Amino acid sequence: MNAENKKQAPAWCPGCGDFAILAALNKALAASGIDRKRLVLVSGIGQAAKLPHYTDANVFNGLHGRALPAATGIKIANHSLDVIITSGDGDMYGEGGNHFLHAIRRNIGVKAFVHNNQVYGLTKGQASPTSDIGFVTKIQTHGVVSVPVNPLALAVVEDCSFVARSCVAFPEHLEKMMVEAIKSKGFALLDILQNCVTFNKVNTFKWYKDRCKELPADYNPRDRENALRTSMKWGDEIPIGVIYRSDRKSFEEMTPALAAGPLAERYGK
Amino acid sequence: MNAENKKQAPAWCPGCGDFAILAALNKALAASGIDRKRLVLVSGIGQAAKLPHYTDANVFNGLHGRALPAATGIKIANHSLDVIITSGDGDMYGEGGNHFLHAIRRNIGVKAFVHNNQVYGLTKGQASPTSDIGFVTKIQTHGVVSVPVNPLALAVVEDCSFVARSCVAFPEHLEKMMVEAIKSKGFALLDILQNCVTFNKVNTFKWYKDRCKELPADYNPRDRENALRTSMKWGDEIPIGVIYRSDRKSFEEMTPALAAGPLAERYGK
Amino acid sequence: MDTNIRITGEAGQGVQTIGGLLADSFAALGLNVYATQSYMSRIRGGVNSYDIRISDAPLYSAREEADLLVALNRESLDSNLAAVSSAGKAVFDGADGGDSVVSLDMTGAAKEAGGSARMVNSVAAGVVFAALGYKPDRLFDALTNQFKKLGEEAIAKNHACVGKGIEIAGQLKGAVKAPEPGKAPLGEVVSGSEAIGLSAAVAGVKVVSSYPMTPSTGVFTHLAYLADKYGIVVEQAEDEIAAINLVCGATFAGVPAMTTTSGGGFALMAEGISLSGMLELPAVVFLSQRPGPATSQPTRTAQQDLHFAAFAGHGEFARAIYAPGTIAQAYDLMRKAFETAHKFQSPAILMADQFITDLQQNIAALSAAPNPIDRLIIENHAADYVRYAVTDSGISPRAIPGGGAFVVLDSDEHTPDGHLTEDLDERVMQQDKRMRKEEGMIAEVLAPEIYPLPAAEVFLCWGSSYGPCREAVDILRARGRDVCLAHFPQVWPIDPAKALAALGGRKVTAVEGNCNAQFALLLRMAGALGEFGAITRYDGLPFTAEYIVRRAQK
Amino acid sequence: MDTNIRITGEAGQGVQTIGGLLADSFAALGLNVYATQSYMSRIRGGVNSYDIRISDAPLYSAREEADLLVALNRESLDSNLAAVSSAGKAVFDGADGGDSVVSLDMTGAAKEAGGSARMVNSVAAGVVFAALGYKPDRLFDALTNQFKKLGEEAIAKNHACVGKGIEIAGQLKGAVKAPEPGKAPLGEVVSGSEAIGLSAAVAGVKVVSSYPMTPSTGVFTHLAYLADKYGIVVEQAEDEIAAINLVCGATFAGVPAMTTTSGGGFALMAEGISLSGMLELPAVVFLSQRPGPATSQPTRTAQQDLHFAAFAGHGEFARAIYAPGTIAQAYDLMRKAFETAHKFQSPAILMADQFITDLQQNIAALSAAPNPIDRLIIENHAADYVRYAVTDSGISPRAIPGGGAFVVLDSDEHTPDGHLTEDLDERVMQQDKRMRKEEGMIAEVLAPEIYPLPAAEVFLCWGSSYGPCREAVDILRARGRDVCLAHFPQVWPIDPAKALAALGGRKVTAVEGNCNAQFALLLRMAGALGEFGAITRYDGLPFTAEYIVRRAQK
Ligand SMILES: Cc1ncc(C[n+]2csc(CCOP(=O)(O)OP(=O)(O)O)c2C)c(N)n1
Ligand SMILES: Cc1ncc(C[n+]2csc(CCOP(=O)(O)OP(=O)(O)O)c2C)c(N)n1
Ligand code: SF4
Ligand code: SF4
Ligand SMILES: [Mg+2]
Ligand SMILES: [Mg+2]
Repeated sequence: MNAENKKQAPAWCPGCGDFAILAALNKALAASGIDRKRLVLVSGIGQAAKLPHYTDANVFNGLHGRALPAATGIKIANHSLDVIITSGDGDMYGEGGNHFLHAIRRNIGVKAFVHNNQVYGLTKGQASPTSDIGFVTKIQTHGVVSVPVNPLALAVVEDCSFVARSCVAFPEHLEKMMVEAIKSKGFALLDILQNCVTFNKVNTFKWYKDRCKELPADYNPRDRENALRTSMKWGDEIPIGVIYRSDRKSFEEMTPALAAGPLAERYGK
Repeated sequence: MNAENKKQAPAWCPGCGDFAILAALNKALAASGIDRKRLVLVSGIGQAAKLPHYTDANVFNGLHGRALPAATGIKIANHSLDVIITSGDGDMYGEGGNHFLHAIRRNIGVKAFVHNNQVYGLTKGQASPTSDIGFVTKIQTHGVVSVPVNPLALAVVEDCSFVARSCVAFPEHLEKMMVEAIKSKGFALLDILQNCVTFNKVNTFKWYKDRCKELPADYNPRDRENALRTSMKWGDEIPIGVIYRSDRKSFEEMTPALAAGPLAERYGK
Repeated sequence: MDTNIRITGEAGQGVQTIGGLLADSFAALGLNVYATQSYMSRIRGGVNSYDIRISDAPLYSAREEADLLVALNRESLDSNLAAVSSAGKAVFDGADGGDSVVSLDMTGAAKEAGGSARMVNSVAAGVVFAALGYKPDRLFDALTNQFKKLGEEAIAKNHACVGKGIEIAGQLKGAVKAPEPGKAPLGEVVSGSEAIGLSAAVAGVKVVSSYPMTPSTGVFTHLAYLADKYGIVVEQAEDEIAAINLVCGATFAGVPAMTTTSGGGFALMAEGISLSGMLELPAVVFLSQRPGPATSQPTRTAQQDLHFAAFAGHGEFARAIYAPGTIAQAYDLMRKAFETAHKFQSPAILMADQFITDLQQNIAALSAAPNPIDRLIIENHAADYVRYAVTDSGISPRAIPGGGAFVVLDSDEHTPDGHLTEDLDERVMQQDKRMRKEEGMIAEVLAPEIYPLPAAEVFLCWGSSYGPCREAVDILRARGRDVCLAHFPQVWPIDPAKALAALGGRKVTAVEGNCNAQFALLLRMAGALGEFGAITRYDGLPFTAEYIVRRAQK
Repeated sequence: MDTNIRITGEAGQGVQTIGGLLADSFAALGLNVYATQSYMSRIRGGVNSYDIRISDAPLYSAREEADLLVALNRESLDSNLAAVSSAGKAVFDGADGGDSVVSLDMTGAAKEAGGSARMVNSVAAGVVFAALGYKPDRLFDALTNQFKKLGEEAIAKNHACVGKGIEIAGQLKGAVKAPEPGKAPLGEVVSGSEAIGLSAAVAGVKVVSSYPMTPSTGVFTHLAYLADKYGIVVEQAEDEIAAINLVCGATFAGVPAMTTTSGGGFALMAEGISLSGMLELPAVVFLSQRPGPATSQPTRTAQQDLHFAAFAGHGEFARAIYAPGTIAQAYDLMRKAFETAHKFQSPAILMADQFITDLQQNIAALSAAPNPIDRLIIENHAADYVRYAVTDSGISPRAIPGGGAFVVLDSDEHTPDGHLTEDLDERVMQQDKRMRKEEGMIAEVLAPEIYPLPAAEVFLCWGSSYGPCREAVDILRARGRDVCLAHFPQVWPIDPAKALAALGGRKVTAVEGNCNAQFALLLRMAGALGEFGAITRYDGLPFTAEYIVRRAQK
């Protein structure tokens, strides 16, 4: 079976960073040796959330903001499946903010790839929780005044198993981060800076490309204090890479009812 | 008019830390010279959330988890009112977690006093988001496995205007923190460690009393990195005091429509 | 012959402990036990009460009057004294209960017997047994059972307290007429919550995710208690939205899953219910009602959420709602909800309320042997499998991920393969397909129960009003009124034919725990009812036979 | 005489720009303009279209056929060609549109005229004007107006493009029959969203809090646009739950406040709606419908959420729901929703849909002068003021915080002073008080409009179906059928008397944009309707007169 879905042509704008994420995902899945039949892509609603339709996988494209609890339920019911979320910044940090806060605590082995374009794409350009201060939209007519959410720092504070950032302007790095996230145990957050050519004229491809800098080779992601400091950086230089790793046990490991094997496969036996 | 509400006798258990919070609040309001008629106490649902009924104030006792948006609406409609939230840890960090995340970003001048007893009191003892790992309940029969929420660290990450912790075992400190919170500009978070004599037999009055230590006099709450480090401390020693201050502008200051005065008072004029 | 014993006191005084102890002991005596609770939304203080009604004949309702009142504090005594029956007795734990009250220092007696103040519970139970003239053997057994974990000494002390209670009962001994033991089938006392939780476990629920909310927490807690035995993952969610979406995810991946909640939490789930309709997932919701709107009376009972449950969620899709009238029926219908959800790949709701979840009765033992429902999942599906094949029944063969082909679900309108579509004809085909499932559900709707036989007048009821209505019908028929009841254990969807068969041409009085007679209105909407009268209750208390009779005779 | 012009292309090609430009120019010509949009849930690609129907007589519906089709790409041409009327013309931007299509290189023409590829919009508008045989003056004006911010050069280039369009139109000139200008009252083109937003601003809304959701975002955006002028705080909420609770808080503190949403977001607000019922706060919700369940068709239209809106939220409480049939009525009813919410201190919903919010017409100017509603707040209340005084009407004098006495609100059941109570009699008093407000609302329910006059057969409709139904009635009556319409601008609560007066004894056919004929069912629930037929539509498109006529003649 082919790794690309033949039926659906992406409904994204030409030039949208989502294409790069799709391409990187296909490569990362291949590199990770993932059996597509045992892969579930989970998403909410938004431009990013359409991704699962454009590749081959089992798909749960649910409600806006609710990818995390759905993915959690899937992973609990069958923890032998690979469960990856591909959804937007509004989806995961706005409508889905409470699940974000609590999924990390739970540390279930779901990998969340967040297409962070700092804007609400599908609903035509309102501010998202990650929009920079001053970002002007038809709703935020005088510009955003709220401090942006910093998902990475929040995740480090919550001792998230795997916390990384990448960017569509660095496709190989992006693929590598995906592979690392998939390899990691427990909950993984990969925040992906993604250009929206239509509604975000500030944080463009070039804007990201100019600012993103890979973490140095000797960076130690297990140093939490440093990770916290690193995750707080934003502006002229934006670090990309694996910012933090923790060796907490995963939900699956800590849940006695799962010890004998996947619930869905043992059912009735 | 008297500062204590005559009609309602608190429905709390004898020995509950909520009594100390009520007493401290009455003192802090007096010390702050607050006009009770211009004070609104906002709460969700829970044991803590009953507090507004036991003193004199305007009261908005709304839905479980929704104190923050209600308080936000009140403050927007009339920013000349003092708006204080008194609610529980489940209310503010569990059901209300998304509002918590975003209220801090918005920095509206609401003061949130969270009765953090690390348990769901009113519903008879399930784990709350702040319950320690290993805490056994009738639902978490093998003990809590999720990493507890650290509201203070999250607030520092989000550059919250005022972040403090106190504890019912230190009533004068508690009162002082309330006064400071009320005096501060923008959003204030005061997390109050509170014993629940009925459902939390681990984090008792003594447990808190033994561990809480006031921050040193030379502690600088404007040092964000240090504040972050301080807010991450939990265990044998738990710091209490004003952990972080930021000088961000408040929502009221940044919103043009509020410049001419409170909306509710200018209505139709 | 029946006797109603009421234990009352403030929260935290042990009202529940005494009540539970007595209920178990009476059941062991071979009495029919019917135990109900009334409590406030607080952990200490206030006035709570626990009624244990016992009889030599089956019981279906609580009684308003108490034949024996045991009050543990002054406020409870005062607020319950008027409810003591004419031949009844009131006992007060203390010195000066006042005229017509038997004042016994039960707390003092507990200490005298070498126990602690808390053991007043055992003293009180002894007093009750003495007053009813029952031998205390079964009470001793129950205590032995209850304290076996704490060891011999605790057992001995509690037994001594019972003895002391019997001793101080004095002139009260045998003063309250009591039914003859040994007439009821022996069986354990079980609550509505326990029956429902057990049924779900037996039916094979594997994932339970809820946010605590009275009065649904009992089922959630019981499932947590059963989790290890049945291999269930019970996960407290951060909120109700997470709970329902987690359940949707778990059913997609292939296991029966459910959530438990009450009105306010259910409101937060409305979008998720709509999702399970669209994705065609068998999400099961246990909805335990309390009065509304908003927080209202958290520990009280009501039947106010029927319209909301029938229409919750945007868009149009099929759902089934069951509403049990007895504990045994609750056990059966919990399973039925799982079966219907899986057969029609649609949300199913078991709708109960505070009254029936807290209700305790001794009934024929409920099977605890695992008996997982058929998930109706197709295995070994071919590579050209599509999730939403258009069929006559509207039911598409359901596969789960991990098999021979991709399983694709989308909350957007989709083509049969589950992928997003903007095609308007596909939309109509899928929407029609989904709606056809409702026709299938209607064909299988549970018929109403008519009791005892068709009559000129019908009390129309659903859910927990069954028992009180049934006793009211018995009373009114004994007085010569030609009345029966029609109880609907399933309230959605509606089969107008079945409803008309039960109600057509008769004088209908809806007996409902709400303001608007919601079920009667649903029947009228379905074209199955014209004019009707109503006996409603919405003060937070459950119906009683007396209440219905009083209102029916107005 | 009317002509329907359809501009079609993929998202991002400027279909909306051309459509808007033409609509404005036609309006300036004194034509009646009725413009509707059809678009997909994507930002680029797909097939979108913009219909501008023009006439010398008032218009009430879109038309299915196009008399002039302008297709900007191949896919759009292909999917719209069959819809060209027999005497109609199709224009394609490109070389080879095929037989029966006029192929014009409009993009090339734009460049030739010195403009950019984007200025194809102005070329296309020129072609349309030429085909219709209208003088281009008003089109020039509209362009001048549109580009005045960009300066003289932009204006000049666009004017040149229009000229080029007229030039290349060639044999197309005057080939499409068009209505005579100057017959319609001059007025600006306004959309449903703009009318609703303006009305709220004029009525004095001071706090607007929403989470974006198609098709409600237009109103939200227009309010943000008006915010500075009217002194409104427009705050994007983190989710819909925050939005409705923020609105509750703001109304408590004393200002009219509202939220805007669609089905899925409304589902998340259900608990908050119940809260506003309990706290007796005038929360106003603008609910713009799209098809369901779940995400379904985000950019399409439906009337599927009526049952849900009527019963959303747990418990029983009063609410009002208005559903406008025209843009002018939308303006009026938005205000009415605020007035009713404040008079009855209850939630009120303005229920529209994608069709009517995106609909654009030139109508008599809507007043933009601030005209704040009376909040009906008592001032200078005494120290013994209580918020929930029990009154005959159920309406208690409402004060806001900051005055002479405390204003206390509790979502638990409360005593008149707003404090939590466990007293069951107080509960009944307050619940009865709240329910009495529904009686008051019923007395004020807006009566249905009968058009043109009572007939043997009635098309029963509500909300946006009004216009298409009205044209269908005109067509059928012209063919001799004795039919009228009954349009209900208010759909909840229901006054059975008013409904019976309109429908009693007639043959009723419900015309509704849903599967179940939801409003007809509500009427039957209320005892105001027996048997009925139904013409339903739920493919995502709005009704048209043709659709209704076709179905009515089956
Ligand atoms: C409950 C609910 N509220 C709102 C919406 C409307 N909505 C759809 S996508 C979206 C935001 C999309 O932003 P983001 O998640 O950042 O994704 P992007 O389109 O930018 O990739 C919103 C608000 C919805 N579908 N459901
Ligand atoms: C939507 C909703 N879900 C659940 C509940 C039930 N509930 C009431 S209070 C509470 C938790 C209380 O815990 P916390 O906020 O920590 O307050 P505490 O009682 O410990 O002071 C819950 C789950 C509710 N009232 N509403
Ligand atoms: S709107 Fe933005 S995010 Fe959406 S497809 Fe276009 S470029 Fe991508
Ligand atoms: S249960 Fe706990 S939190 Fe609630 S009143 Fe009692 S001691 Fe306080
Ligand atoms: Mg985005
Ligand atoms: Mg708590």
